[in-house]
Amino acid sequence: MNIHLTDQPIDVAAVLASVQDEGAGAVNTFIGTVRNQSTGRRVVRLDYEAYDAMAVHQMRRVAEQAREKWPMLCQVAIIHRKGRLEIGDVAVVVAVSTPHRADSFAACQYIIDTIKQVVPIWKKEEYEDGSVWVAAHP
Amino acid sequence: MNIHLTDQPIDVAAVLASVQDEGAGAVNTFIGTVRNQSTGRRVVRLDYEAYDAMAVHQMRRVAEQAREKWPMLCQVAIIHRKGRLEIGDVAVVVAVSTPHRADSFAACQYIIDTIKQVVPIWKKEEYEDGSVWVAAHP
Amino acid sequence: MKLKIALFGIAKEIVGSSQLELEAPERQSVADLIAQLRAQYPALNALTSFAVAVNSEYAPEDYCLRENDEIALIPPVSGG
Amino acid sequence: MKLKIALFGIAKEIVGSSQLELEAPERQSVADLIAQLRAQYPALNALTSFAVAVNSEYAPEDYCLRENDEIALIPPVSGG
Repeated sequence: MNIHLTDQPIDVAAVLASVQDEGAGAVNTFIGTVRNQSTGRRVVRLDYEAYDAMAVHQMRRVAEQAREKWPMLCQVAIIHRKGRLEIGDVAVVVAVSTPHRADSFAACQYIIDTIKQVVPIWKKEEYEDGSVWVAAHP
Repeated sequence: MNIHLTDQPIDVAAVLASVQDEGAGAVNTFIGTVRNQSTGRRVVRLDYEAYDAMAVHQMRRVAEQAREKWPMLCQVAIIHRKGRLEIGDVAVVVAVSTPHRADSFAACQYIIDTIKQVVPIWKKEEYEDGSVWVAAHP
Repeated sequence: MKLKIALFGIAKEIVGSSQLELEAPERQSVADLIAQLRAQYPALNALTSFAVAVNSEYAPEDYCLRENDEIALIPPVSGG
Repeated sequence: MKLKIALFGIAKEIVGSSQLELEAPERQSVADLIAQLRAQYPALNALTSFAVAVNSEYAPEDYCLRENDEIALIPPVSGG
């Protein structure tokens, strides 16, 4: 398992290389990038704050849960960025390899969906006229 | 749309770059690679044969169908390899970018599933003791 | 009329050539062509399925072929 | 006993500090801690939700805190 939290740009090619496996015929990768807008407002940049130790622990847990649900999973990588990000920057990469393709889609989607629910990372969107901690308020 | 059939190794990083879009927050990528086994037999290498003109035409069609089903689709890339491939080589890459993640998974999976049904490309698996045109016989 | 049929994959192996030239009556349908090929090359009957493509599109069985159509026999595909 | 509570994101902004030290009775539950914080910092009540983590795990409300626990307030996460 290749699980990291980093304040440096994510090298997507290196993440893909880390899930290569001769027994895998399928690799599914999800890349989350910074959009230029959010709920209709123009985004200038983002700041990600993380509770580092717990974030890595929870990412590892999500990967382990995926392995329980998809025992055929060959390799898993989860890399999350923190700190300041500009438009187009990669915030998160999830990559999984499996023998067959349907499992790679299902496992990758489970991982990113669960990460968004449980991993203690907080995104502050900066607009031209203010900023908001995403999801903080109803 | 970045749609190609090639007899050269696929540059996955270039494919990913081709679906970058400032309005997209999500990129889903499926990579199909050559496994070291198939239905229990040890695979030595693969040969992909294509009906070139029709294959490219059908890949383009699948991309257009995906765009009709997911109008929010930002960018699509479909690159398929042909010729001789060794274990671990990339046979196909599908990458899509969308504003939100669920659509990226659904569109990418639709594209690869449909490619496997309609694109005139044929895979011959070479084993140590023979070879088989995949799916040719019941 | 004369029809040229491109062959790929296992169909090419069965026929022993990547192209077949057939003499066919005017307005022969795809269904008739398939029947003719099945009779001439019985090994085609063992395939899971096969389709006929005309000008890069899958052709319905009742399509009437023309002399300049780009025709291909499409055995079960296995790309991806 | 003395509890140290790490704060992140909007919770850090509301409290005005990245760490809070509280005097709490022995065996205080997570639920009691949450009630105490809500009373002390009413802006926390406007959040969609918040959880308490102990030693990198989400803690159930009836968990009894200990002095050496690594405690953190977890406002709604928004990673990915």
